[in-house]
Amino acid sequence: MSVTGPRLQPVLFERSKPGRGDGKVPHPPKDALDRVPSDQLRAAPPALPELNEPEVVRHYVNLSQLNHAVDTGFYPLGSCTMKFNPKLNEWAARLPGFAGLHPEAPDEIAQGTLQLLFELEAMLAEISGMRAVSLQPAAGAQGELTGILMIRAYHRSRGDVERTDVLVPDSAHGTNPATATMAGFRTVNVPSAPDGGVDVDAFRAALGPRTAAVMVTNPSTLGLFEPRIGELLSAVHEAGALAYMDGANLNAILGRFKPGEAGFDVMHFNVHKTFSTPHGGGGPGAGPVGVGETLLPFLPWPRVLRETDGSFRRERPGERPTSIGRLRSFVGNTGVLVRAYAYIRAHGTALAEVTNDAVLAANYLKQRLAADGSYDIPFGRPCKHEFVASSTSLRKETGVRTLDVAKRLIDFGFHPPTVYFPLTVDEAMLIEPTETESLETLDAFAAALIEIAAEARSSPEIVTGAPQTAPVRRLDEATAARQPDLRWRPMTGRQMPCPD
Amino acid sequence: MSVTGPRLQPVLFERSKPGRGDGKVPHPPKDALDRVPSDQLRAAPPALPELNEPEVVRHYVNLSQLNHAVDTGFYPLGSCTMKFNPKLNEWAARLPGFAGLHPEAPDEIAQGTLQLLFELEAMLAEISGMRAVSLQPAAGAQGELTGILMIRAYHRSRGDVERTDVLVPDSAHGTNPATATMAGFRTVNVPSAPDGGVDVDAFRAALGPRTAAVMVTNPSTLGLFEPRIGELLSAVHEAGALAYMDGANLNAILGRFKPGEAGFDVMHFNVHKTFSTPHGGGGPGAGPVGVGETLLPFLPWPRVLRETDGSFRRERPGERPTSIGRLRSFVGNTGVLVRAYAYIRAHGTALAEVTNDAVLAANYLKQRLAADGSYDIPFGRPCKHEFVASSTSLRKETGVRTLDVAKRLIDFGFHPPTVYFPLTVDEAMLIEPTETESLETLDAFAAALIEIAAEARSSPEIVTGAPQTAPVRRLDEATAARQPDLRWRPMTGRQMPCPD
Amino acid sequence: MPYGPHTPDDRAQMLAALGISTVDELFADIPRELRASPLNLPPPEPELELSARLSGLARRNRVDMASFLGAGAYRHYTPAVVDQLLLRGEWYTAYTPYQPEVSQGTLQSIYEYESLIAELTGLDVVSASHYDGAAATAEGALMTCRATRRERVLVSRAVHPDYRATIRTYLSVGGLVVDEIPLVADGPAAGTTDLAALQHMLADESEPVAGVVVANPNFLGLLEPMAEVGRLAHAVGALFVSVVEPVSLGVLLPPGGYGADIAAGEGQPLGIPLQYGGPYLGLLASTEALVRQIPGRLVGLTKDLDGRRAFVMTLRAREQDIRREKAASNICTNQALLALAASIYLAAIGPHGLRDVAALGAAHAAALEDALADAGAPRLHPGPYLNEFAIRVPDAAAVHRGLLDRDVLAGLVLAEAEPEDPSLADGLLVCATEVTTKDDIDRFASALRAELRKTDRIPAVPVAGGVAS
Amino acid sequence: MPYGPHTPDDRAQMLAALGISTVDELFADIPRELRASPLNLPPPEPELELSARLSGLARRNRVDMASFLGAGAYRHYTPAVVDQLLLRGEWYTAYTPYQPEVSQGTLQSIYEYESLIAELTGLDVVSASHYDGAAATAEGALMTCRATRRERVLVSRAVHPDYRATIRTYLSVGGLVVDEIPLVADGPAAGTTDLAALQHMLADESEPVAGVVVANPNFLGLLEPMAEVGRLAHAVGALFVSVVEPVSLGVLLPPGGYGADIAAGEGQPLGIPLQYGGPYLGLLASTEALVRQIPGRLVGLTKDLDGRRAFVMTLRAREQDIRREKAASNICTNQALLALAASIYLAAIGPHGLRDVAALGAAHAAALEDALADAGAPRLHPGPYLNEFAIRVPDAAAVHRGLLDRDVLAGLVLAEAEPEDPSLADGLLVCATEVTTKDDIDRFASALRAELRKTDRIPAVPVAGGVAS
Ligand SMILES: Cc1ncc(COP(=O)(O)O)c(C=O)c1O
Ligand SMILES: Cc1ncc(COP(=O)(O)O)c(C=O)c1O
Repeated sequence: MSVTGPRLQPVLFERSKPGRGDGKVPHPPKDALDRVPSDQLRAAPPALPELNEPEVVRHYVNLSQLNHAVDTGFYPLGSCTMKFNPKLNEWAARLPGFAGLHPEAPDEIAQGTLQLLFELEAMLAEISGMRAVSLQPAAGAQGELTGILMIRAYHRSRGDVERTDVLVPDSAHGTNPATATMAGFRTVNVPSAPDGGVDVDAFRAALGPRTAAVMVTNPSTLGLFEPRIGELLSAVHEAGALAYMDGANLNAILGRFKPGEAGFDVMHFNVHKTFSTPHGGGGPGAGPVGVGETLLPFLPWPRVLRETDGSFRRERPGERPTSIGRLRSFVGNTGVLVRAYAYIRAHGTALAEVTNDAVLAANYLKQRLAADGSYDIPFGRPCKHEFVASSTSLRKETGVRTLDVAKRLIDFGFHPPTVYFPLTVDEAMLIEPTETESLETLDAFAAALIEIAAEARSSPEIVTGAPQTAPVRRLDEATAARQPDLRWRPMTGRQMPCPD
Repeated sequence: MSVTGPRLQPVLFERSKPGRGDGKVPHPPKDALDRVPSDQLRAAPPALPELNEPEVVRHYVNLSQLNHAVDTGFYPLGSCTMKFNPKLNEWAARLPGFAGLHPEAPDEIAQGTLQLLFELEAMLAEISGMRAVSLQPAAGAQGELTGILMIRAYHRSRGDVERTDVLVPDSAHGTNPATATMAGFRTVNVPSAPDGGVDVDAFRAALGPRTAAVMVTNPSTLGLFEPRIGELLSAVHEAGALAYMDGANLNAILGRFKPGEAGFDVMHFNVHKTFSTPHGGGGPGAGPVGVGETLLPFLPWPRVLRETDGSFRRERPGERPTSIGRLRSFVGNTGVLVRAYAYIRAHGTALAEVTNDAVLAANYLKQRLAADGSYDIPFGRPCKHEFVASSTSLRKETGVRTLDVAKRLIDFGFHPPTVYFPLTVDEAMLIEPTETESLETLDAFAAALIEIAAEARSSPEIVTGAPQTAPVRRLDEATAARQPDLRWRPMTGRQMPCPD
Repeated sequence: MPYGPHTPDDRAQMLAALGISTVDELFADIPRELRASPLNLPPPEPELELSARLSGLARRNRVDMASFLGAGAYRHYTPAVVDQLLLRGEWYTAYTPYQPEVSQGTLQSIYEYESLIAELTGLDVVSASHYDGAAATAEGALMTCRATRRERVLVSRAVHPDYRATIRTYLSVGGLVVDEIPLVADGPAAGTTDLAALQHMLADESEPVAGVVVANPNFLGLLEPMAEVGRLAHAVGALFVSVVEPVSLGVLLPPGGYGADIAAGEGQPLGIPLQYGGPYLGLLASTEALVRQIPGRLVGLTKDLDGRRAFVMTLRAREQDIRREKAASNICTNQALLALAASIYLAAIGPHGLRDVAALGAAHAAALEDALADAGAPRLHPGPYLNEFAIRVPDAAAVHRGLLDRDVLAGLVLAEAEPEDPSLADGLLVCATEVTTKDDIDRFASALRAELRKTDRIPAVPVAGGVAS
Repeated sequence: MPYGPHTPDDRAQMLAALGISTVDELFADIPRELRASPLNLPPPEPELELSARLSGLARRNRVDMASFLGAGAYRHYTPAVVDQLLLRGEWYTAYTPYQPEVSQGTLQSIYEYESLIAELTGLDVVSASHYDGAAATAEGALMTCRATRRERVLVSRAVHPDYRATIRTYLSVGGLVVDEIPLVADGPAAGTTDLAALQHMLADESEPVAGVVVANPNFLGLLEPMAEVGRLAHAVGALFVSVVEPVSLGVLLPPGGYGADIAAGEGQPLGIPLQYGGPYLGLLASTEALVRQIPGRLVGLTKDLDGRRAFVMTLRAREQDIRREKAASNICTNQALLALAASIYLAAIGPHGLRDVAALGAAHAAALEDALADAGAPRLHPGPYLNEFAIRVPDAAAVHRGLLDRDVLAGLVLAEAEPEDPSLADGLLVCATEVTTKDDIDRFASALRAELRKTDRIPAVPVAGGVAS
């Protein structure tokens, strides 16, 4: 295989040459390791690549340019809320006072960060209508696990140990059922009604004394607000179960709907979506969890508390025995939370306008596509922050699939939307423009999609052969999975020394 | 005209929309300008573009990707010493203590910067063998002006007012004669001998009682050390003139030749070349000037001085009446000098190895081309940090010119060398690899040049039609100069209200 | 709107296209009685003022002390190049590389990360990445249960207490059992995992063990007999999870070198700022045999239609977006940017640099040991360590507080971290790294001397003085 | 070698290709007797230690005071986006865009800079760029001589003293004459350029004037009668050079609006850090008629072979590398990166933002004036100003020093900057900008009150108190 084209790069190991790279740290004294038993020591340093700084820089600068990112163009990846990441926030997180603080620093020298976390908790509680918030979970999925574990602890605390089921509508995000499993529950899938909302009859049928919780992604992965949410919540609570709201799509309802006020018992936030902290090519994020009164005792520790003298402190180990414990080390992904705090304070009450603009942009884009008619729009009613389009008709007519449309968008300079997700819609494209994209961009994207449909009719091979302008063309994913090559050197092929 | 291709960008003004952009600074009170007479005020804000931060980011991120830079690839621009710019230095210059210091800050609160500048002066003096250094000049050309003004002041101080000429070898950098003119001198050009050194006879003939100074670029713009430098210096001094060394090419002689020791009276440094401070797409730089004993009294003010108690201070206005005065405001391009200081301390005594590696790389590359024979190598003797190649024979044979070769290098992923410079060599390419390029890169570049020569023979249209892979193809420079379009809106075309 | 582009005209144009007069109509589907009360938040804050607020908060933290605090998160020198490359928007404003054609930068960087950590751990399969060391270790423990179809995991008490708590949280729910292996109480091996107890626990056939989790260096800084632990685990068909600190792997034997099946740990020391606990980087690596059990992202090498080398996410049928309730884990967003930071760090510092970092830490720790012993605080355990160790200080919490006032952050008060272990009641856990200076050590030693003098805190049994190097 | 890639093997390979055994042979052309003595420099310093040294030096500077110091360099809030975009290596590790095909980023950014500054100044041709405000002003003065073929330039004494010194240096050498226009001594126009004197100087037909250089706001912060100056200059065929502060142009009439032929000034306030004086940005703009006289880089719009819009350096026959001794200036390396910074700043802050910055500075300055007058230090001049003004303080230098100890940087001691002007002997030049806070002003006022009380420094004539807003 060849690395072809001036843009692709050799891997770090190919750039290595023994003897290169120096000048970063002083050399240790010869006897530095004399106190360490020799049978604990490596014979030779690990076989890492040896490069000098100029090569490192070129490598990563050139690699970075192979990425499409929010900073380079429109990125309407549905469900992911690829909004702009303010540069102030990057600056703030790097302030030495924040970046250099050790997670076990005694509270008295950590007052700045503790105050920030305390205020952030309060603001998230206000935004969600929840009673209290834990900032510990490292991402949305961990927030979900936290929430479900609290629900479990709640039922147990009441001696209610027979609740083994978690109801999950089929329009829920994949992490919801995966979380239920991880927490030791059985997932019961609930189908959607034709309007995209939960099928209330099916829901009631599934609900019962074995139901521990229901997990509702709201707005759902279809971009739709759950219209019968009041009915569902009442039913859940009547059945003695608790209601979890997957709040990853909160960007759609800021200032319009507070889950806590509406009756949800627990929810998580995705600060890397709603509050604009960077997605980092796959992470990091942070997934704070908000709870109502019921689940308050079970929040993970340590929480951040304010003393009567106005100072802040972390909860001490064992201080709150009802806690479900910890999900990870230390307090949380503080560096991410600093960014979220900055974003929330930059907007303050104007967070409601963020939602207005995000929802307006999504509906406008949906309307532009609906008016054209090349793509199916399965749900006609107003969407929230995102909407589903589908290439079902286009495919029937031309053979061109959603995957092809997506790849062709790359040639137009756009990142494709999320495709084949949600799983419940055939040939789905989940399109989320966010509030930080200009009208010009929305128009250009709609025009591109419409032009691609025209191409599909006139010269489908252009679409199925796309992309042509990207650094690489379509990949052989099958071989990658069949014969995984997951590291630069050949796998050592060592076998597991135990039964599988 | 169209902005074609996904990589080219609209101009800022095309992205503007009234009403966009806010949130950076608070709004002033309504009466903020009430104390300012209304005839001093604009009726409306200037017609600057209105953008929001996301658009600003995309604009500049995408624009930046249209540049070839040292951080993206090899940049063998002769005479410019495009070496790697260490990232530590960028970090250092941004430390709040350095970046936030006001240029008129009283000395007692500026001790850190003053110490750095003082130490840097001392290190530059050591490197150059000069007696003292002024850090004031903002770039090499301003350093030259400083030097020539000091020479002028020196002659005047001796009542010697008849010296109107400055001798400049034809292999000198263009700034040398331009400086002489600017300083009110007549430039007398001195031809080179066949070996690339100065023609001593011609030099002696030009030298006389009217000679104020000679300006020698050493190594010259041909990349050659001036072999008869001792002879020249003696002649100059015998004639009562002073010797200026253009030290922009100091990278070639660190630890090998100290101009001050050899007898030069004055020189400038180009810290953006020798000491790795970034070239910034055209600047900034800094051009400190070193002097021997003779010119010491004339250095520009303010210098940085050390008091007996070890503290540092700036010279006070008028403290040294022999000074030629100032060349600019404040102390100098301190932010650039911080980077130079960091670079020099990172290397210390190893600066000599920088030169060894730079000169070795240049000679190796020259040898690779000489061995192939496709390009002429006008000067066979060892070069210093750079060398001249020429396409004269290639052009005769194939019609392909140096310009074409240069453009074709772009398709190979390299920045072209400096072309048609120095002016004294036909179809010149001035190639300077620097010490921070790997052997692999040098080999790949030599191979590319050789392959281009082969293409010139087999299919010259590929070469003359290059580049093909760059964001744009060759430009219409003639129209640009004939009908200058120098700003986004049409020129107002206002005429000069006075005789020309 | 600080970052929004829409002018009133833009909004009007969009509303017109939708045939509605206010954006409120788009929210008509929210049941009236469930609509939100007004947002009680502060007004929007312009950047000028917000930046001042943020600097003000940051300044309220004190990060300028002579610090000897490690305990799972370590101060290291990060070359300036790391953050400058990381700050490129192309990295941090992208997301999961679902579309490989426009994500080769991220994908190749992940593949390289996998390769680098594979070299460092001596294991073949590296997941990129997990939330932090604790969550990665818990995932590693879960892997042992899935792979062996057993339900009991043994965890050394010398694994970081937060990790043990996390393992309990992750495992307890599925009815899995977590038992702690005690530590040797005294003698030369005091403070390390009790191998005899481990052997005894493993022998219980009624509750077969899926995995054994031991850290090296352990929470107390001590080096563990890892090879022996591995042998004992494998002898009964259990898997061996090694919890590692990656900088130490510059000089210590890698997990693959002593038979570990899984390595887990905290990647923070590889160029990631302390930032009060995160975002950090959960390292998780395994043998090739466990490739289908490992949770999290995997990137593999493949080629494109034209035969160009290219990278792509692979073996995705383990992930939640495809398998939903049957996924290997619910992990979705991971710590990719931190994996990138670690890769850039390793590329910048190189294998010899990493060795030097580890060895300098050891050298500084040795000097620290000598200085503190001389000042009256000898080590608590006799066994070998790399760059972190516990010292015995009477009234440790009070002395620690006293030292704070003298601008010394004297490590971790062990009684607060491990309140149930009486042997640690007088302990401070202190560490040195390559950034520890002689001045810092001197300041600590002399401040400690002063603190100990303050009351009659000098231990009854005089310690051997004068051994300072 | 900290940044070099060559291994000993690489060097050996290169030497072998050259057929030599040591690199010394490549330096044989340096005459033996002229070879350098050994480099007496410190040893190479690893990044870890060097970074500590640099932080240590930076910390020795005090940049945390309540500062009222302007005098040609101004503290402003720079949105975070500016430096993060500037830190992209594609910008700062490139150089002069000689090869436009691979430099469109830099070229377009320069064209945009020209356009932005043209809007701000109301002039058509903008050179990108000059070293700083002083050098740009000197180049502007030289332009007037070239354009008019006259040899005398009049410079107001209320132009920044460093600029005046620089003009003297640049012009004196070619036998050009620089005369200073005195200031009005008292009355409502005190501290501004004396128009009567100017008229008188212009009238001297034996020494015809090429250009008149006046600053607005002037060095003392006062607003000048620019339109009148322009009329007087043009009446005798002289050109008018206006020295501007670019942020003020967010609210003040632009030079093009009052007939200036040339605008020059310091671009630092446009998002460039103070950094002890540089690198800054020399602004230089002119009418279209002077396009062939303007020194420095010009970028124009054109198209490529395929008709794509593109940018290129143009009118290069003014530059030294082509014209050598006949060039318009010797300038080569300029301040392109700072021009980029200024462009990003303007793009980020926008026209309304710039107006707000200027207006906030004015509002804060008004509050400062009132607070200082109340504390016993009234203004020195009665005329209008924007955001900088002089106050009268007995024993100004001593008070200034005393205030430093109270963490107040009380502007500039005018007697030190302008020792020859007795009217400024008791003056402090103070300024406020959008970053000046009410706290800062309160601190200054109360510290000043205390300082004045210390001795009997309170001026004999009591000042009008109680007018603070
Ligand atoms: C609706 C929804 N729920 C949950 C998640 C999981 O969050 P995270 O990726 O932060 O673990 C996501 C994000 O992918 C999501 O979009
Ligand atoms: C040999 C030589 N002399 C002088 C100069 C002028 O220096 P600067 O561009 O810093 O003004 C240069 C750089 O272009 C140069 O290469």
